[in-house]
Amino acid sequence: MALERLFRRRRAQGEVRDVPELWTRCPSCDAPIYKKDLEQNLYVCPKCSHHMRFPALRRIESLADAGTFEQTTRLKPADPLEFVDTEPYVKRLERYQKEAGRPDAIVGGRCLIGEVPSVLLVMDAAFAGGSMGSVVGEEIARGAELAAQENRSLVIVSASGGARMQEAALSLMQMAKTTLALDRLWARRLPYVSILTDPTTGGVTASFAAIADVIFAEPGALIGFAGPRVIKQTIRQDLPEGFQRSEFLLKHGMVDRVVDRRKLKEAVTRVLRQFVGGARAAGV
Amino acid sequence: MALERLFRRRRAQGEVRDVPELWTRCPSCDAPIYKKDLEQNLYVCPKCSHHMRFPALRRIESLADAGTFEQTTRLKPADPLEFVDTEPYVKRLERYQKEAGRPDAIVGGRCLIGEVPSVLLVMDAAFAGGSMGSVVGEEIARGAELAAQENRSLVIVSASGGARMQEAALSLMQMAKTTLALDRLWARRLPYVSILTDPTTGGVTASFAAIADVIFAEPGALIGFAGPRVIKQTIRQDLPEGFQRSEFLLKHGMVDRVVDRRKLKEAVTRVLRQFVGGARAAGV
Amino acid sequence: MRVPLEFEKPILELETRIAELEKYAQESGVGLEGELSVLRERLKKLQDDTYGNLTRWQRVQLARTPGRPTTLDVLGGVFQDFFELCGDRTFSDDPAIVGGLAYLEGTPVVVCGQQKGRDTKENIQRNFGMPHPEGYRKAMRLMDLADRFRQPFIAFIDTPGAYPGISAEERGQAWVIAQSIQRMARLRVPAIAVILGEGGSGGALAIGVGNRVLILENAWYSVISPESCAAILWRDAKEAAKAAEALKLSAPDLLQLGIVDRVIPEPGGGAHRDPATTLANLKTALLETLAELKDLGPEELFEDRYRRFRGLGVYAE
Amino acid sequence: MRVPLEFEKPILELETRIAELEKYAQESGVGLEGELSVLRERLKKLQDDTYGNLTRWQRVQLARTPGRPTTLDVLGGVFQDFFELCGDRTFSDDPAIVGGLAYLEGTPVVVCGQQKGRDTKENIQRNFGMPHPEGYRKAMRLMDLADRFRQPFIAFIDTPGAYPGISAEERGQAWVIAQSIQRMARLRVPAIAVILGEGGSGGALAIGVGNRVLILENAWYSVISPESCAAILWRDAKEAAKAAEALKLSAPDLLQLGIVDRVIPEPGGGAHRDPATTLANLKTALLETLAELKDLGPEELFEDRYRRFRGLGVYAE
Ligand SMILES: [Zn+2]
Ligand SMILES: [Zn+2]
Repeated sequence: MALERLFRRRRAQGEVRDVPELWTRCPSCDAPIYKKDLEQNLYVCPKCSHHMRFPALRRIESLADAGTFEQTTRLKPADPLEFVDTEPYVKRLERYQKEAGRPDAIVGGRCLIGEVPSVLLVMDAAFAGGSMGSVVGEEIARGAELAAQENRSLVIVSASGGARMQEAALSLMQMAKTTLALDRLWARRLPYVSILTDPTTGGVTASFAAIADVIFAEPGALIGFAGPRVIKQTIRQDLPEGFQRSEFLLKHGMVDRVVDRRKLKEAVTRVLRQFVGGARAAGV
Repeated sequence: MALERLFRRRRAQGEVRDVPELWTRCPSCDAPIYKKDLEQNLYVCPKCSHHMRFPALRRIESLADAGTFEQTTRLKPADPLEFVDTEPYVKRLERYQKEAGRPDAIVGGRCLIGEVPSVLLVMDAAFAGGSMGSVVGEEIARGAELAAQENRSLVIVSASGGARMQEAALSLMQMAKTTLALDRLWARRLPYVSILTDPTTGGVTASFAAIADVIFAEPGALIGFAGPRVIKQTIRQDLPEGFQRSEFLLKHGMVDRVVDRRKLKEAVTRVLRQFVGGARAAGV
Repeated sequence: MRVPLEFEKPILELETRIAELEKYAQESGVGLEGELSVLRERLKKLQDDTYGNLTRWQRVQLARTPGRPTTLDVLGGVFQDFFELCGDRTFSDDPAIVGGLAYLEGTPVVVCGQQKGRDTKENIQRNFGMPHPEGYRKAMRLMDLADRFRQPFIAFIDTPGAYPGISAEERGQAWVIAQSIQRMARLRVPAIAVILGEGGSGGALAIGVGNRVLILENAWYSVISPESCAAILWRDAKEAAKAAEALKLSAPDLLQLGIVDRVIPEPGGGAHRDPATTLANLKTALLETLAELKDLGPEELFEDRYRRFRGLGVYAE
Repeated sequence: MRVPLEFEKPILELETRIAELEKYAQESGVGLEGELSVLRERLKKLQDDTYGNLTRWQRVQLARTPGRPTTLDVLGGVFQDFFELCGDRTFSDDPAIVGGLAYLEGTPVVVCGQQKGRDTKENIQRNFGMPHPEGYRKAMRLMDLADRFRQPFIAFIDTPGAYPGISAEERGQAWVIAQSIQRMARLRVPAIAVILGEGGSGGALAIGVGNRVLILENAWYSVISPESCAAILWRDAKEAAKAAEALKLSAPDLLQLGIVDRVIPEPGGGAHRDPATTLANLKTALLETLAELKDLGPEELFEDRYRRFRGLGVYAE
């Protein structure tokens, strides 16, 4: 690659900072990547296919048919427990909201996916680690109910460290609430595809994310119930290589396929079209 | 035991045959047992509780309330394939029938069990190893349908080496037929208790015997899909101690309880009464 | 003898002193009634002060106290003729969850719950009440039976959490918890969950989707244990007391939040000081709760449960 | 090159001789038409004699011949857009059973089947088409999807049998086969089973509970393999040919017994000699069978399947 050579030469000459603003490095293979290339490649390293965190709105763009997305999520978090740890929850919320540019860890709405009317919900790990409190739970329940009402498929992209501590037992209850709401889809025979991305753990995995008709995982994503640190503490030994990664889950029968982000829309479309009984996917 | 001493002394003196007709030996602990005692003890060794083969009619007596059993099984085997191996199937059948004193490897009918109206079917390992051909399959299907029609519980005691080779694919089909017939019970919310005794393997385990509401196994019974010899041939190594025995199955979650034959009626009654909604078992 | 909790010590010491004095008075015939009545009054005040003002962290400690009734104690003491059923028909029988058939004052019910050991040996055998996936599959089998035979399903929660280990992850701990939540939500029979001691996160909720959720007075129920929460938010597990306060994980908190429907009173000092009274209170609560549900049909029960959990959560539009 | 079966050898030799002669005639310009036409006639007669009078044991050998279409060959060659789904959501993904979504001439269907390896390496990876319990659980998941979305379920059978090993027994091989039979019986959508090659006992039947059961002309389906049967009844596995005769395990036998509903013709010499024609015949049979079932409602499909299997068996009253 000419660009890479250039980059290397300039770096050798000490002309530029190690990672100039237009450039970044792949955390996996350390290859320098031109940021625009990375964006165009859906935040997948063009060298080693390492999947980096994917901004939620870009995720929506990558799955929804162009121009069809119409946001329905709109709830804002409250602080029902007046939770304070080293800092009040409300302060943290303000910071998260500023950083992530949204009220809570989820965004989604109506759209077409491969021409199939759908509700698409995307968790945002950039907001409090994508943790699930009342807002995430309620938006997912509403999303499922909206899909049921309007005869739409449901697609949820998970990225979450689990339930949100600052809403304590209320967060826990979101596991039940979201799972129950999926029943409304079942009753209408509408498909639900769950997409697990890095990381999906705790109460999110152990509720709506794990009981879909079809489950896809992005390559190399950390997926599980307990976090690796907790497990290490419990068993007091190192975890095996690849433990709790997508490929491990595939081997253990927990997900249907590990799908490269760049093929995800094709895969989701394939499944939705089949289940809504539509004609054979004519090449997305 | 005075009797045992007597027995030992007489044997030492060479006065009697090793096993006099009134006596037998426990194949497990080798204790001499007075045959009448053994019968009264439901063919369980009074010394070591080893469960020996239990004649089918004695089994019925041990489970059905006294005087309530009314036989419904009555079918006779045919020879649809005109099967001949080293000997024609029809010849074998004649011999089995003479030996076992019944037309095929099953006997059963209506009865009360702990006052609960039931259909009780008992496989007879003394007839062709308790193998399942068309007669066994049909009697089980009819038994299930009879129970459904008359609002009875169903209790099946299995003892079988599997499907009967001499009816080939027709035997195989009995696995489907018996399993399907159980659906009639399900539709009426009638309980079905399966009792696994030594041996229960092959097509019997892999059909009606394994999908009951509650499964009991007698202690030490050989229970599995493939026979131990076949498995040994496949893996070319010895099988672990206790493999495919009732206690192994309990550990692996396949049966609800391992129940001593002398407690079996109590256990079956307990379960049937609960499921037919009856009052608390008032000591059987 | 169990080791007393820190805040119990003054009370236990005073109790011992009174008992000794009583014994001395009786044996010596010396009249000590005046002194004794002062001490008894002091004890009463101390008890009221302590037990009437338990901190959340103190309750968590009570919830973990040895001698507190476990699921099997409840199944033996509140129900009649408990008949255990074992196995998940898939992989193994998990001793950390027990269940089976029982009668509650003549009503046939299906029961299950996490089971902690009552001594160290049993605790190891029962994995400290932390179920593996097969335990939840056993629970689901029992739910199937309850549905099939139209009998109420009653679950008892007492777990620090689902087991966080390699074996459990390999066999889909998250998956089976989700399935169990869904299965319980779909029951067409009355479902009651009772938090007996510890209600640790998803591993507790997996059998907690009742039409009604009851809790013993000193039990806790939370998305995370106080220690783990402290380790993450305060970066120090020793701040568990602070975390317990912040998490509002006590029975009165949960009742206020609508997460539980009823608090079952424990005798002074906690359930372990008088298990019989605790079980009697529990029985009353169960009977009354079952009676509340008895007129609902199968679909109504499902919808009632749906609405109950659908409504939980606090947010701004 | 695969090793030819004993009874194929004279035919293959003659074919080689004809080909050589044709080549020589062409290259040398020598007119050998007279001799060639005699040889071609002899070949035709030899083929007719051999393939028109295959013994049951010869068919068993054909059913096991490398190059015969496997489940994945069918999914790729008969259906469009096969999309594989993996896993049992419980323990693992079993490569001995494959399945997923597909279209059959535009009709969305759910498919699955046992998969043998097409070479030694793949055979080891796929355990020679002998499923573990997790394979059948995957099949059941696919049945759930078929039911849920009201799409026909089509299963392809090609297995010497369910795996007879310790791991399979530990995880309830018998239990899962029974469950799979029951699950498939309960489908409320059209279900078709096709025996492609080997239909070995319960491991085959587990996905064989179709409204219609089809079989390729040289496939076999039996309660036991000829070798195992011979080992038991003749005390000598080498008597497999006799056992095959006695077991009446060939497609025409099974059709006569009502165990299969339709025999799908294979091209002369067996499916491996012309997979394309075999797949074309299979496709025609599937389309016609689906058309037969298309007017039945969910409950009618269930009852149709019930009656089909309920009626199998021969006995005297
Ligand atoms: Zn890279
Ligand atoms: Zn003995």
